[in-house]
Amino acid sequence: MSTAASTAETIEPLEDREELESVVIRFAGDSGDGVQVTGGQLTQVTALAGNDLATFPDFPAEIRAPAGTTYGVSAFQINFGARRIRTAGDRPDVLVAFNPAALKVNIEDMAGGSLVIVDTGTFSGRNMKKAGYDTNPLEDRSLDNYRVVEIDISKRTLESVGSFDLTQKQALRCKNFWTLGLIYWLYGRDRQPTIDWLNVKFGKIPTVADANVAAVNAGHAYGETAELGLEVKGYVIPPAEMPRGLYRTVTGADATAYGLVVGTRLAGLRLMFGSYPITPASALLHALAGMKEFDVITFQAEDEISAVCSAIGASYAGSLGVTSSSGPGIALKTEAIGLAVSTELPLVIVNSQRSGPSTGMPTKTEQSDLYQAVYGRNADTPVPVIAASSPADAFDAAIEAVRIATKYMTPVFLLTDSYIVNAAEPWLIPDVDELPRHKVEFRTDPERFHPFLRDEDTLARAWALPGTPGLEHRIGGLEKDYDTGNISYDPENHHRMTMVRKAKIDGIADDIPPQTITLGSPDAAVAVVGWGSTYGPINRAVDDLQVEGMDVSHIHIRHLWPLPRNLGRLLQSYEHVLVPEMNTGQLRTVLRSEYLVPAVGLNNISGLPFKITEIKDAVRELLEG
Amino acid sequence: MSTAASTAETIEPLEDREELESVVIRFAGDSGDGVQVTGGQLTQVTALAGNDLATFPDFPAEIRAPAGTTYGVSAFQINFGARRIRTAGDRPDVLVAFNPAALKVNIEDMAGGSLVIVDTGTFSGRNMKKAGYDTNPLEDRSLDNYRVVEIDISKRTLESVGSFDLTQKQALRCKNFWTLGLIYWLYGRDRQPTIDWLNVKFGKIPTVADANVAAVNAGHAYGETAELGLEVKGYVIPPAEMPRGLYRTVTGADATAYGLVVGTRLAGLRLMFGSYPITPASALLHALAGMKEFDVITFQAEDEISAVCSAIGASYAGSLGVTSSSGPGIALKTEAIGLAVSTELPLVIVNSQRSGPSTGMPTKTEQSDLYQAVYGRNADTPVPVIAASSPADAFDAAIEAVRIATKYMTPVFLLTDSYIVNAAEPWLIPDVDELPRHKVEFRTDPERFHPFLRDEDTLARAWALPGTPGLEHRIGGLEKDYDTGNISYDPENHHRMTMVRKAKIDGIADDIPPQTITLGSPDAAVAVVGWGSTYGPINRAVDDLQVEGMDVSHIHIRHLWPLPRNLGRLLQSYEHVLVPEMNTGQLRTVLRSEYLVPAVGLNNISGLPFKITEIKDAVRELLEG
Amino acid sequence: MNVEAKIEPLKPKDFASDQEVRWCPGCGDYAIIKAMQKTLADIGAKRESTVFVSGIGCAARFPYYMSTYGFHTIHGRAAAISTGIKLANPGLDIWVASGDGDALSIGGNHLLHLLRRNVNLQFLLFNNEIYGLTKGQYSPTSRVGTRSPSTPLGSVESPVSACELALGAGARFVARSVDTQQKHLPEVFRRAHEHQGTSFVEILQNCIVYNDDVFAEFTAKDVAPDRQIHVAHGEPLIFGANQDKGLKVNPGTMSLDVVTIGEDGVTESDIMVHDETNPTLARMLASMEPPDDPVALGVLYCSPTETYDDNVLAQVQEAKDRIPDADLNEYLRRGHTWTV
Amino acid sequence: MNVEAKIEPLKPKDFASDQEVRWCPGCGDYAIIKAMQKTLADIGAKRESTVFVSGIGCAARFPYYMSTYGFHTIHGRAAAISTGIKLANPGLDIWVASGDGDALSIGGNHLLHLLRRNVNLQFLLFNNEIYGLTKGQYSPTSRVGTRSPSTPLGSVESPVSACELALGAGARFVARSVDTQQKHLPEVFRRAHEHQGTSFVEILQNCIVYNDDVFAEFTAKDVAPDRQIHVAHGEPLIFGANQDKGLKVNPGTMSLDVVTIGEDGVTESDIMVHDETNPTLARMLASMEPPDDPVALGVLYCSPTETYDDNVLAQVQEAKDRIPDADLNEYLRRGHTWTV
Ligand SMILES: Cc1ncc(C[n+]2csc(CCOP(=O)(O)OP(=O)(O)O)c2C)c(N)n1
Ligand SMILES: Cc1ncc(C[n+]2csc(CCOP(=O)(O)OP(=O)(O)O)c2C)c(N)n1
Ligand code: SF4
Ligand code: SF4
Ligand SMILES: [Mg+2]
Ligand SMILES: [Mg+2]
Repeated sequence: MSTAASTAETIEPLEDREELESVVIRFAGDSGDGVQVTGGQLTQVTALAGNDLATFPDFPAEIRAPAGTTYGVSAFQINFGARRIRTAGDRPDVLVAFNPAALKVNIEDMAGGSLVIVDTGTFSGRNMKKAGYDTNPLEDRSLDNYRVVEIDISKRTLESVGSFDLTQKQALRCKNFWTLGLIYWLYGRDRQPTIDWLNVKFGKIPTVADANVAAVNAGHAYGETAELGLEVKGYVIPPAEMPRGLYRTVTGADATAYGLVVGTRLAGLRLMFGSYPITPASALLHALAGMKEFDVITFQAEDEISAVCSAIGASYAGSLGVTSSSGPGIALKTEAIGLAVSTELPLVIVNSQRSGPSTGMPTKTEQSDLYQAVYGRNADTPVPVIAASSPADAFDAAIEAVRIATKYMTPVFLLTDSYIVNAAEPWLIPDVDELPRHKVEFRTDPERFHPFLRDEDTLARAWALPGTPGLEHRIGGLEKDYDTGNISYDPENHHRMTMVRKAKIDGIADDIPPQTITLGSPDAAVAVVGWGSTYGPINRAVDDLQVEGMDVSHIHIRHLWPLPRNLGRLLQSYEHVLVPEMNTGQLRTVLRSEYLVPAVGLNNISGLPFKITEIKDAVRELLEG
Repeated sequence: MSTAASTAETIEPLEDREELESVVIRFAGDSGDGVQVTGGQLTQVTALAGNDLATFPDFPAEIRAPAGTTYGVSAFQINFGARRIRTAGDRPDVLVAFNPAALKVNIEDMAGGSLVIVDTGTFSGRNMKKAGYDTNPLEDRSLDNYRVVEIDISKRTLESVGSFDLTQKQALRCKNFWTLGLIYWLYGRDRQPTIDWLNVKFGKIPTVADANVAAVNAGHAYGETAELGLEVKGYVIPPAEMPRGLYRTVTGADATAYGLVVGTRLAGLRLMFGSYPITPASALLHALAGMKEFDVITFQAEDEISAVCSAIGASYAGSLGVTSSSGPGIALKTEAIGLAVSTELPLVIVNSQRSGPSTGMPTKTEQSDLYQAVYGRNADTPVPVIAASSPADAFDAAIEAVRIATKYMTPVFLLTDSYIVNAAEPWLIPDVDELPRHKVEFRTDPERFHPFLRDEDTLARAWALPGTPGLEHRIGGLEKDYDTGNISYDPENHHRMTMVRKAKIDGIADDIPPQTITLGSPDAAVAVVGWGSTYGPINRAVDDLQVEGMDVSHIHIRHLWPLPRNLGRLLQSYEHVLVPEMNTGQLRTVLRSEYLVPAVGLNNISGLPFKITEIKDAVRELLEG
Repeated sequence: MNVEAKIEPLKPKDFASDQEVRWCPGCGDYAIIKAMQKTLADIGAKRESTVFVSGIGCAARFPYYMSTYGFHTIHGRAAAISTGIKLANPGLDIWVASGDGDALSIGGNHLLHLLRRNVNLQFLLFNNEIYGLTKGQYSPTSRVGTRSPSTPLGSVESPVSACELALGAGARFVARSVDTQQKHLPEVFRRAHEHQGTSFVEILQNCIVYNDDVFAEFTAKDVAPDRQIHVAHGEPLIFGANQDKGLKVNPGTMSLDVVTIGEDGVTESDIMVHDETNPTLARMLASMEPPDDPVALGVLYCSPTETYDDNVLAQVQEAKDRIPDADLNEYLRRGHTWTV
Repeated sequence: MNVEAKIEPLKPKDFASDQEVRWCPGCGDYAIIKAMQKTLADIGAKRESTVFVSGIGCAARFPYYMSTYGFHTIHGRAAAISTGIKLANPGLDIWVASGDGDALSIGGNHLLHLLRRNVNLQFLLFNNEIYGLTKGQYSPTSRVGTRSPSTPLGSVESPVSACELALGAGARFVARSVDTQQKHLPEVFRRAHEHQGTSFVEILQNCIVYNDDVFAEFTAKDVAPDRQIHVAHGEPLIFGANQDKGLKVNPGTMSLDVVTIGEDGVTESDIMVHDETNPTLARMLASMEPPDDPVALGVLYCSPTETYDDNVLAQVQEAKDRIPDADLNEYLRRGHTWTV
């Protein structure tokens, strides 16, 4: 455990600085520039400073694209502030471009007047050509609209670490920490946590640790000594008001892993995770693979079919089987999910959605697998679907998925997406011992036992584990007799079984919270209805619009199947229902069919999260015609 | 080619017989009793007699269950008449039970007063016990409600073939033909076609042919000589009025095969069919495997994934790739279908639906894979969906699937079901040379070529074949640049490409016939809306209800995605929209979401086709409350 | 005082379930289940800790007819599902019952990885060289020229050899037997059960309906002794009605030649002695085909090594030992945290 | 009069597409594509009739960088898609580019059936013993103990041997080479291309980012001569810096022993001569591993037989010959028909 207190000597008087409510910073550079690490450090330090924040790492598609190419640019954006932060920000206030390609790719996202810090040391003719610049953008006045800060960061870095025994290449690798030092000065951040981190991280190569620390300090000093020129001054961003408690930052992948482990514990079960790597779902496999001390078994299967089947096998044997993938991999699992529906075994299927169809844009986000989750199987196979709405929310969503899977003996879909998986936000760490338990009771009594004996309330079948004397039984994918569990081809029985499987899932609607209005009232003119990672932009947009005096509410749906009992009535009370989705309108289809509400879509299929302004504009258009 | 004229000497004077408008006969016995062959012969002969007809073969789940067991009972039902026949009939007028198990399983489907012919020779104590009879049903008065005709068919058969050099076992195998002879007498059918068929079929073992012919004749004579007793007399069923032309009977599997071969010819392509066996889809593989002389390639793949992939590969190389399966196998294909959507290659995916979920009841029918076809993939991947409504209709539906797949460069789903695959009906054989062509033009011009160049009207991309000099190009599942076809991760481009893929499929709505009202008018109170094999029972039910004076129409949808442009307006004109489906309400979901019409479902998930009365009752309830 | 309940040893029939067996009369599967029930009685198996897992096919109906636990899953996936079962409860004794289509066609990949990983269970391949349940299409083990509903003019694919494939995939136990050999089969089952790791057993099974007598060329009574060789570890590879034929290594061509003892100066000492730990020998035995060579039956290969389940669980145990009583609350609070 | 256009022979660079190559700097894939472009020039390949097909992975990006036709499909399915391409147009010359995850993990089943069927194409396995594209998880060829993001404590699965698996599946051409061997690799490609049927080529490829130097124990300059043996049909199996080491058959154990010529009375005539048509020898060569044995490189096995595509198409041709000008109208009117 670290401490929230800051080391005294690294703090300077911030009183005179201008106060900002929030700021959005984007780092961009080659994969080799350490952009993601830089972002990660800024995130930690900012969190420790008590700001709310959201981040958006944007990876290039290539593993390690040749240096200087536009397609090799890696970016990391952070939005932090003194108020609640909902998204990583529409447009950065500050861009740090480590090379011409980074400038080229990111400059169009910058608003006029924003701050653009460039490392002039990389603006060689060759690099500019590689980035597709015919003329030097620093000279051709194309950046006149921005407040450009030109620093030869490369050179400054080399100078700052000159005293260490490093090759030029190694020395240049400290660029990102030099820049981070500068940013720390700019926003009055504490350097110490990063210095500590460097010392731990490079504990075995102290020269590297020391050099990076020196770079941080040099960058900071550069700002302090006002070398930036008068137009760039330091700011201060006071802490945000947040619920009290102990915080850490968490990515969606980690939060999902923690939620699955905690949820399984609360059920009194062991977690057996079967998966096959795929971007961006692999992060969950990696996280769980590192939690073996909690009795977690991770199985990297030969393919997605084996992955889901191993999870089904594990559930059959009394663990909780969990499997995970992204759209194309989930597609391969659908036959086996049908088996889990038919045999009524618990199973959690995590889908970290990404941009499709097919291979699509594997590193980009999208929420276009809702049809697949709700409808995407052969036969009548209803499956509960739950979506996480932010990185931290994935923890709760995962626990809920485990609860429903085990209580109702059913597969459950847990939907996240590439954005949620990789982004980070502050998380109020719960006390695991205080969370409500949902302990599983296995059947052990042979009296009148058969494997499809149902609980009267939940309609869940009895879970009897192999190894239990006296309960020996056979299950499988063939239709079963309602009264004995044996194979049955009886027509009426099949109808009855289909209906009871459906009733079981429909009945879960009574065991989930009624739909709340996330922001606003039930009698507003417009309901903006979202699910998943659009939470942030919708919430901020509705908040802003309400401030503007607009009659609009935000409804965010966690339980996508079955839907909350009150949702239909709720939606019918609005004049307009607007459904922003990063797909061509999948939730809209579900809502229209379930409630006959004339929901309209706002559809952005660009691989990027919604911008707040897009949603605001759409609502305005709806209201103003 | 056979002839429609009958051989003179086998016809007897039928003038005095009572005329029936239609009759439903069911044969039931052990798999070894030749029930399906018997049914097939009666179908042929009845068709030749000019009746309209529909059949329903019902196979046991087991390959060859032990003789005499109830689960080993195989059945074949035929409905034929002097009017248009829409279904195989709700309840048989005649049951032929070859053994106690057949009686046991089928008697509950019989209406009081119907004719039940039993082979008393099989009613041994052992057989009755196997069938689960504690007392002899022929003696315990439990059949008092029926007109039971007890004949020792076994013995009569043995007598009739006694002069041939056969073992007892072989001789008993002629039972079905003896019975067929009797049925021929009962309904005044011509024996000659069956005699001809036997002589061809057993050409190499003339003793068997002769014995079976003798059995047919003996059964016939048994009826003729009035050994049946006075209560059973012969009937006559005059020919039905049907459109003029040359007819044959056809099963759905055969009609699909013919339609695919013809459709591919009309496109000027070669057919490459990749599939993996599964009940009931295998029948299509078998049919096409026998059509090699038409340059058809069939590839029995190692699994469904390989099957669909081989078809995609074939389309890439310039054949039409077609793949086929049932629900569980289609599930495995969905990832690859996404590739075909992304690369915009033509592909026809035939789904012969069966009862699920999972293995379910593999030999039983259902139409529960509509969600899978319309929505069942990851990402935004719209795919046209077409359904055949009867065995013969599968021919036209298959041609239409090929036309759309090749014209729009897209995968197309063609839905049939277990009932359509196995059932037979008369088919007006078209002149293939008269059918409209939809010839494919491959791209050969290198000028300004790129692989995602689109036709302005159809939005289909250019189909350029490997082997063409100057058009060398690379395609794949990654997102492509709209203007060059190269890989692109550009956000706006992805949105544009997603939208153009959607627009292409949506646009097909302009190239399909507007929705017609199958029966009735647009201003009726109730529209009964169906798709697929519910055509028969809905049509007959609506027809009957109209005769009763009810205000009801039948709308049957062939193009399930995109839906016909006028469908929404059409449906909105009815007070009630009733959607009978052999699933829990999948078309209903689509219609509600697309048109916000308060469609209600009539859902029968028993593995059996709807009964006409079920639909009539539901309409009555809707109208009468 | 604890009185231990005296348990009667279970008999073969105690392993039969109450469900009516629904294979075709005369199907080879009946013989296999008989041998299995005998085996389980012989080895003193417990019903509650024995699990039969299968995919789809005639063979895959096996679990329904056993009074143990059973899971009839989906086509081709029994190996993957069993791996999950074993990882979740390594105490279970798992037998997989699979057909040639199930195991080698759709399920080929899972089988390959099961063998490579060496999960501790028994994998039984009921090879009838045909798809029984779907009514007779040719399978990956069908011989070239097989006429079937999907190959009316005869199949053109060269079949795969199940045992050679298993060895190529890294199997550590490979055996072969025949449905009707009711002494041999339980013995092979027993050996498979004894082996720690994946035991792969190919059972040549007659499908009386769709592929009757396909093995007759070496199983028919009159030819069997000359066309089968029963291998046993440490015993010379001798066969024949008169026990005068044997297999001899030809070092130049690296092949196993059939020789006759007493002819051309061949003596018993020239005959290769079976070494079930020798992978090269195993592959050569697996590849022998009639009529030129006898079909090799018995344990072709047995060379135990660590099992996957042991290793996976040992790693979990190590992690638990390294951090005893690992605390989730503590874990979640690791690294940078702050209090508001 | 026909004047044939005179076509300049294509050079290696003519086989490069206009797309920027996006592998990591230093990746072994660069060397492989170079060898391929040379090979295509050497064999006089035509761009328009050459097709590169791949699944997903770093290796699978290969088609984008070739100026021929190319199809970048989905993970693991290149073999199946290629089979469809070949059946639809047997005139195309197909090269499959696949990684160890693509070919042996998710795609294992298709590979197995491709080899068994013997479809006439070249299948190249870029074996870097890691999942490159998904950032470094262990693969089915990774050695036990591989630490990766999904196995932070080391992998516990025994790896599969690609060439042994291919042989077990019935491959008729199996070869192995190394990315950096720019003389050897084109030669192996040429042989693969020449072979009728599925040619399986394992290329040991260095992933500089996630598995750097994993083959160094036998590819590093100083050890290479003693830890590699380049096999050639008809040549004795000799290797070593001094060309004094060789492989000798031990008939008793049926193994290949490393011996030194001149020591213990070993002469060159004791050394086994490579016979690429001998499946037993091929399997033994394929299974050799350093440090005890040298790694065998070159064509380990080549024994052509009929190809699947030839047989399928011959059967179609036969059917067409039997019923010349088969008429669909006539076909539909066969059997019982009647006129209304
Ligand atoms: C996904 C899927 N594909 C296909 C099938 C159909 N199917 C069931 S069993 C079988 C093959 C049976 O052959 P085999 O495995 O050899 O077993 P056998 O019946 O011969 O014992 C097939 C193709 C299925 N049930 N599921
Ligand atoms: C269905 C599916 N599952 C998983 C993935 C993710 N994936 C892409 S490539 C790959 C493995 C790459 O390893 P390998 O085949 O060895 O190729 P390399 O990158 O090492 O060349 C994986 C798991 C995918 N694209 N599709
Ligand atoms: S079809 Fe063949 S394998 Fe299946 S039960 Fe019948 S005889 Fe046995
Ligand atoms: S990750 Fe490895 S295999 Fe992939 S491009 Fe980079 S070096 Fe090559
Ligand atoms: Mg079989
Ligand atoms: Mg790899």
